Amino acid sequence: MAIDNSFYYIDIVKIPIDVNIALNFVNDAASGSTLLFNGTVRDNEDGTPVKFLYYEAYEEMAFKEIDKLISAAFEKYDLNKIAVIHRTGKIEIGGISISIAVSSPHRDSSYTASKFLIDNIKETVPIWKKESFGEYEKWKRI
Amino acid sequence: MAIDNSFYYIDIVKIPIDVNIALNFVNDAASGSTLLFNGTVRDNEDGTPVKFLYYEAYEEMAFKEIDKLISAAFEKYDLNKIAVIHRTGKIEIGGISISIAVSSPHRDSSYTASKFLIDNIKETVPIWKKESFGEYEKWKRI
Amino acid sequence: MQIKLRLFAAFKDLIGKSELDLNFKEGDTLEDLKKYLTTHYPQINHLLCISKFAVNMEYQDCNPVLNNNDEVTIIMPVSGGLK
Amino acid sequence: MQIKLRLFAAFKDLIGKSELDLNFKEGDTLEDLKKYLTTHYPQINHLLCISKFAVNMEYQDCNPVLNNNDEVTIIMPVSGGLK
Repeated sequence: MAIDNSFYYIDIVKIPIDVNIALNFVNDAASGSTLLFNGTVRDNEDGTPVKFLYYEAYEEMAFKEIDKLISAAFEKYDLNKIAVIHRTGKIEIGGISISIAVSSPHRDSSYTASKFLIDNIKETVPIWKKESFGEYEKWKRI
Repeated sequence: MAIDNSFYYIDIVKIPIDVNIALNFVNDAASGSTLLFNGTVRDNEDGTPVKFLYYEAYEEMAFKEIDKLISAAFEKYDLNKIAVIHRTGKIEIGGISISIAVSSPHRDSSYTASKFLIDNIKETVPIWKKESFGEYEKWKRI
Repeated sequence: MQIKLRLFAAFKDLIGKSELDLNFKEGDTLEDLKKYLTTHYPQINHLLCISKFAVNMEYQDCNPVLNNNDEVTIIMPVSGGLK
Repeated sequence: MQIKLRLFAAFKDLIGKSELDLNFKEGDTLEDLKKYLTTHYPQINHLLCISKFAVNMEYQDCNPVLNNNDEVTIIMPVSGGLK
């Protein structure tokens, strides 16, 4: 199900994310910089204790939207490779919900592109999370 | 030799960096964001092919300077944990020379703090690299 | 014509299904579908007015005419949903 | 008094040693040490003028008086060195 070509890799997985898949994919002899962002499940939301999160994706569209953002990132920034992996289902506290790895010749592009990707993924990609507070639950966009 | 307390971890190693040590160290239930920067050996320097790099550190002072920068980062940004590992000796193309992992409640602090750390480490920490171009060599500060 | 409505997150929970097969007549638009939902599923009204819609996996800003076999999805915005 | 000069990177290569034990007299400063190096190791002059110095692992902006058993290090700047 993963989109996998020479320059970028996208996957949505139901099992714990293996960050080494993302890191190995973007590892590149022409790169001086690699940046890995992991979104992780926090034990509280504005101070209210969180039990766990449950993620749900409109998968086909999520792939398409991530693909668009990756293309935009390659156009805007001097990058070599990009890998984006999102997890769905129940994730415990401390678990990784999303990993974004980018590599670039120089580090500035890694930082700006990684930030661009996570900010826009949260803006447009149809994935939701249900926060479980124990007594009640609440759906949010990622 | 590593400096290792509850909040930060510093090491200078002669063997390949295991990024999982840095990632596991900063993993934190109160964090929603983890960022790992890897500085890697590029196969060229401004277009000239590079064979490999050789890193040398004034270790005792490097620990002290990294320690200062970590304290400054904790003061400036809302962070939970920081890990910095630098490698010395010969590193082949694609190998990691430095890993910086940070974790924070929200992602903005991860990005600004990670950038602050790598920019300033390159500014003040006494570690040098010898670029081997095959026919000649050149020393640089990291 | 047949329209498939896919439901995720709060919409799936509130309606109790992950998709609905709906019948519309030629020329009906996304607004007609929204009106249908408002009438038949009042429990989602508080979220519907702040949600975006995708038709065949593309976000829609305007009010497109629907076509047979279109796949429509309600994209819940930043936050909201169950109690 | 005894001063230990630690040499790294280009300085180690150009002088051929990783440290030097040097003798200075009471009251001598970092500038006196630099003059000594300029005279005895002219091969490092092109780098010396652009380098920083650390005494006991602290960068020095001024010209401190040296003390017995101080550890001095030449911190090569951004780039430079061997051919």
